[in-house]
Amino acid sequence: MIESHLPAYIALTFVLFSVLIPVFGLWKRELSQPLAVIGSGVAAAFSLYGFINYLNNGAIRYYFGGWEPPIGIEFVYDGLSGFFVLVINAVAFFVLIYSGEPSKKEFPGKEMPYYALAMLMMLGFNGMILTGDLFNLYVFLEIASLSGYALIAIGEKPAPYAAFRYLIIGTAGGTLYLLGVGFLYTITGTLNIIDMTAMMPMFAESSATVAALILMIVGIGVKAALFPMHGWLPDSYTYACTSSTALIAPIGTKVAAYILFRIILWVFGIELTDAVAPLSYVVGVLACIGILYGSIMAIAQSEMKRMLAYSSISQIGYIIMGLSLANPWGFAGAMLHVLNHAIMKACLFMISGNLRLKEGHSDISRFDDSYRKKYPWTMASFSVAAISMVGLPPLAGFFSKWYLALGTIDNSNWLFLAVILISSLLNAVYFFRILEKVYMMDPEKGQKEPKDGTYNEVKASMLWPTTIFAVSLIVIGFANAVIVGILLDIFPM
Amino acid sequence: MRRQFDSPIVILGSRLLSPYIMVFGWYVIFHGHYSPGGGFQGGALLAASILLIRVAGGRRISRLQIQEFATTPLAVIGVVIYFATGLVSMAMGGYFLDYEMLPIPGLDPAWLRYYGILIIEIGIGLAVMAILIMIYDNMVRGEDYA
Amino acid sequence: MDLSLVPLMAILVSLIAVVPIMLSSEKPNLREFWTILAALIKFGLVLTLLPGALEGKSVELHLVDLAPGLPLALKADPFGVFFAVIASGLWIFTSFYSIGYVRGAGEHKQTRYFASFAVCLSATIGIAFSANLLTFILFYEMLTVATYPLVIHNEKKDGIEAGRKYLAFTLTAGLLLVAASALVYHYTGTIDFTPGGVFTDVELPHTTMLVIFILFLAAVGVKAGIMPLHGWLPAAMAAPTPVSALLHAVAVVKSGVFAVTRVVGFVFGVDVMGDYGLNDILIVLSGATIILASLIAFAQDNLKQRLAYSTVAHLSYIVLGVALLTPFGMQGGIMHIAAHATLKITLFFCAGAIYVNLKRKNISNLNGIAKVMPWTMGAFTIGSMGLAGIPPINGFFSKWTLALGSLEGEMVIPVIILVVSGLLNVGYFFPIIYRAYFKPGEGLEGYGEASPLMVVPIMVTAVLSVLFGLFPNLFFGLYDLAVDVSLSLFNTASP
Amino acid sequence: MLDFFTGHYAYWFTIILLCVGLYGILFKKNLIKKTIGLAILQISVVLYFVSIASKWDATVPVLDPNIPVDQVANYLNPLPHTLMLTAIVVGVATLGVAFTLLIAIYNRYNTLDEQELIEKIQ
Amino acid sequence: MIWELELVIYIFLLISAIVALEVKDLLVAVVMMTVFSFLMALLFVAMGAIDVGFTEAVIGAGVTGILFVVVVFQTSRKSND
Amino acid sequence: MILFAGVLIYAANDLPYRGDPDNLMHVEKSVTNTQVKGNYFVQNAYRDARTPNMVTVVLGDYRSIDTFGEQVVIYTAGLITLLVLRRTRKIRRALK
Repeated sequence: MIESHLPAYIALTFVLFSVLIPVFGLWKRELSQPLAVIGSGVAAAFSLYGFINYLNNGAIRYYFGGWEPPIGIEFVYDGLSGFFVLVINAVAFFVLIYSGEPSKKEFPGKEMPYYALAMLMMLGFNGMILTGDLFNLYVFLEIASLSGYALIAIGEKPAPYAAFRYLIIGTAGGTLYLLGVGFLYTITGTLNIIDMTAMMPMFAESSATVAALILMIVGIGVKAALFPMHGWLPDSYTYACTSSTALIAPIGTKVAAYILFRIILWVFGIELTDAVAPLSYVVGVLACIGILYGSIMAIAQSEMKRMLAYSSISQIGYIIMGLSLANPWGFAGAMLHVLNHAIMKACLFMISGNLRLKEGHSDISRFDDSYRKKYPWTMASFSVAAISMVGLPPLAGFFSKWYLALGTIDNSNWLFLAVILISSLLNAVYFFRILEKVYMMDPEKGQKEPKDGTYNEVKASMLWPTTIFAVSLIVIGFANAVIVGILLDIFPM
Repeated sequence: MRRQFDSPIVILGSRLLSPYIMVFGWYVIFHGHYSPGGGFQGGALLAASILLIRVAGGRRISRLQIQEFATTPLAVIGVVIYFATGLVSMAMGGYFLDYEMLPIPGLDPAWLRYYGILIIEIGIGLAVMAILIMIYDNMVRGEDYA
Repeated sequence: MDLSLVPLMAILVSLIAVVPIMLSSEKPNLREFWTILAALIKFGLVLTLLPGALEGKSVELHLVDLAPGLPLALKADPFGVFFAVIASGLWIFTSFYSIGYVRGAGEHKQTRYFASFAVCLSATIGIAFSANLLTFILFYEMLTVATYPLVIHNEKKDGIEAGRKYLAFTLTAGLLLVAASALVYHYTGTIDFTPGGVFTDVELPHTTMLVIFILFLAAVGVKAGIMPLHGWLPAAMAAPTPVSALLHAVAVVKSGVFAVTRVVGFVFGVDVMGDYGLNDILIVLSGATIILASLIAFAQDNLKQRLAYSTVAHLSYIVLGVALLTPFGMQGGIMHIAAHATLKITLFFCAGAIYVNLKRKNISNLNGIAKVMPWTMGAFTIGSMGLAGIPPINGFFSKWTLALGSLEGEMVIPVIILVVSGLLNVGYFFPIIYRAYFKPGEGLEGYGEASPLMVVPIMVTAVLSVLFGLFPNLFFGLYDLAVDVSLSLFNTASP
Repeated sequence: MLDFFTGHYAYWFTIILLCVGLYGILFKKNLIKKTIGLAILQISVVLYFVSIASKWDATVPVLDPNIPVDQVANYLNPLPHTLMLTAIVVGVATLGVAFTLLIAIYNRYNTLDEQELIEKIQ
Repeated sequence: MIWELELVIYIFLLISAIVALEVKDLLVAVVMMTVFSFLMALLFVAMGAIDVGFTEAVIGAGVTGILFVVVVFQTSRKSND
Repeated sequence: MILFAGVLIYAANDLPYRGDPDNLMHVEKSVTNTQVKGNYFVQNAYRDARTPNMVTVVLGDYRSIDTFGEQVVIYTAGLITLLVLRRTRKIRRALK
């Protein structure tokens, strides 16, 4: 019984809690954050159960209102969506636990709408992933985007402007996506993804299909911060408050990447995508440029959050590159990187939040070696996450790059392989720079002894999520064979 | 906006117009089955009728109508009506928002659907009205950024 | 007794030792006790593998899958055991010496120093026992990261510069290794180390083969210090001397040449190398490195720098031996791993002792110090004679075998290179000895021999190298092992 | 030719409107102007959907007992209309959020001009 | 569907859109925006989408118009372009 | 932008004639022989929900989750104004 309703339960949990939080929050503000934690925890539990259930029993299709598609709207819980739902809900759960402390400082008195919106954003993301209807996807996309804009608008002084720019670009992207859906609907007469997949081969040559594909890629690419459309990301992530960034950065772009996967690999299929123009290759090249651009810009930054934001642009490139490779290894690498990057980025942004809370800034040039004494666990987590970002074994980050490299070789795509290697080096540059600052004395100041710092670690509710993420990176590194085994089964071809 | 307009004609005109718009709003919600209209349009009309007074009369008069603090609960109630309809049908063994499963005795499925749609339209109408007023109120008040 | 867990335990011992070392950071004696205990246990564990290795057997252990079909696998084959014995054996001496050194030099952050050292050793043993390229990469990168804190240990400007340089070189190398491994996996479907190579069943175009080989060469060549890629090694001499001694004479660079051997013998296979003419590249590069590095060594006044360039030259001996693709050449190369390890560690120990005792780094300041530090300088003499290839010290033996190998391959130029570089070795070492013994010293009053904690390890390693020279098979049958390894490579390659 | 024109002119106008909206978003410096451009863009997409829903000689999608439903060509396609109801409301919500942010920006920087804003932030 | 009527409305739509974007007084721009919405609603009705037209008239022209005006009153009325 | 217009015009040339009842979204069965939504809605809306206004039926019943999402979007917008702009009196006092 519960199995057949699972897709709905996951999404509806968030609706329920987004309603409960105002109800209780108007009465007692302090309850908002625990409620949000409970909500995402329940959803994470559902998605974990659902994924196990998927492995045993296969996919679930849930018909809303009892109307079978293509008449009604369905939620599809298959391997890909199950995997993504599990990743984002688990990450969100920990980030929401984390956000309790910083929220008291960053937006006092606004907990109620904040957490209600966080729940709504998760609803949007889950809905986008689960839905089997292209227009329904748009609706959820807007829910997620709108709440995302709002969460970003909370933060430093320029935050609303960053959010406004994101809103303009993001809504334009969403509108283009809608136009693409319109084209597809015009020529196929259906909105259901499964239905459309079956029809697609007959319309592959039509110019409207190609245009629809381009529009959708552009529209979703805005959300995914694919290279030329990434302009909104650095400012937004930098000025937004810690809890928002930690919540949006690991999840938002991934979900957009999911849609690209769904559209390009499932609805169109790679042959049809490339039938008229080599679109997947173009996307891959854009991803490559994005990887290099993001890495180089990250090196130039002195603000840790901004650096991480640029690094996000680069890391998204890996995922999209795996998509454009369109072979099993590339797919597995991209999927694994979704998981890894979600965890790494959440961990790193949480660390920058820890530093902001305690030090009041996260400016790399002001880091010194007393941090190691003051925040031993935070810094240990940072080391793990950073080394994983660089891609050194046995941490998780290495393996996604390994599979991506295998994928590029399978396609004999030496350009992409070179990009992966070069960007790993660039990653090393900007992460080891921080490690050097934190773990060593500054030679230029002529300092003889390490600055003494007393133990000043953040509270447990902030520390635990950070360290759990760091540990899970190691665990994933050793367990990735299992994960990849599952992922290879999901691959559609 | 914040203060009352100086001209009495404006406020008088809006006070005259407002009830009719409101009635029309309710009509649109309930008559959505037969003619164009429904929850959104009706809710927007209801909101318009109240906003009209607010625009003309300023904040002082707005207290006489729906007060600012009441909008959030109203919006929640609107969402809950819709959500609960879905949950009830789910609890009765159907899919989410499967109106055939609503526990109203003595009606065949088609009429159940009819009433199901009506219920959610009311929910939508309430929520839209409350939220549009909420947006207006908050925007007029402005932000008190430190 | 089931030996299959021993390789894992040997790796983990020093890794686990990090925890007590970190915990007892306030009590130096306890901390160093842990280090030495770990070193002894590790050496013991490695020794238990030795009998099996002498019989030519390997111990295999499959742990978790790192990727589908690619397990984290350990395999203690004769070659691995050979390397592990040297590395772990010399760690014991280095531990004692380190204690003397860091206390004598008053180094800071000693806990980090010992902890990193332990991790490095784990990684080195891991490299020795890796059964496939993925496991190898894992430990290779681990070694890179663990060595970094040691290189930048002094935290002065030059140290940090050196650290950056080191990271730049080694991380690039690691990435190229990843790329190369991925290519091999793509073309052959396996990346296990197989005696005779994995390419036996696959026909590849010459260019592809060349690309893969060059990738490998660039990857492992960095740590092996082959000439255009050696830049980090002299820079890394900013590290404390025991680090230079063990890591930059034994662990890291020897992992490099070990990797070269693995790649040549176990990935490509001797036959494939010969068929595609890949070894020519190696011979040319290593020959050039030997001569050039020896010449550059002349120009160095800093003692450690001179030793570093000497290291670069001698590493290429090993590479040269491997590249000859003859049984004797291979054997000589492998033997030179052991020979150079003991000799160079002695020399670095001496340099460190001089530095700690007299605070002198430059060769031009070493006038007359033999009168103050007779034991140290005696050991130094033995070491430099060995490197120059003067019998009966072990350097001679391996060079002799190398020469035999090149003659066996009907190549004359390598022999000439060997002779010339021997002369160059004499040229750059003997001035030091001459200064130390025969020039009158200044300002040496009041100085005596270094602390026994340092002198004893120096003497032990010096004596060891002499004994190795006289009786190559005396300790642990290392000579037999080398012969076994080289023969196994050639036997399986020609079925 | 006329056939082609009557079949496609609605698309062309929609495309022009879309371009006007995009022009507003990309090249206007005032943030309110940008918002107006956004609204134009959104409504143009709505227009596209509505125009594809139409059929020649068909009536509105409200049941008329005199017109039989089994002849589909008699009624307009209701699905795009429904979708666009949703899209319009989504557009209004977006605009609401945009206005909110605009007020917040003006409160902090006292300007809505993009150039001045960027100068003030740096 | 009368395509001549549609054509006329289309042209007016274009004019109002361009004016809304180009005029310097934001209040005028907002009013033109409302006119645009209203014409759009008219066009929808002309195309037979009475529901959409109604909604556009109420929401697009009505509520959005009010909100636009509020924003212009709350912020500045002048625009540089 | 010119690129964008180009893509759209390129697409528009291949779109079916507007208003043609034979378009794929209006006909009875799709190319893969599945039910076409628009057609089904016209034919069965009254039978299923006793409501003459087909748009309302599609909105409220067949695609009710869309409408629910739409309501949630509006709800989101309301909460956003609350989050970005409003501070309750209690908080303002506490901040002073």
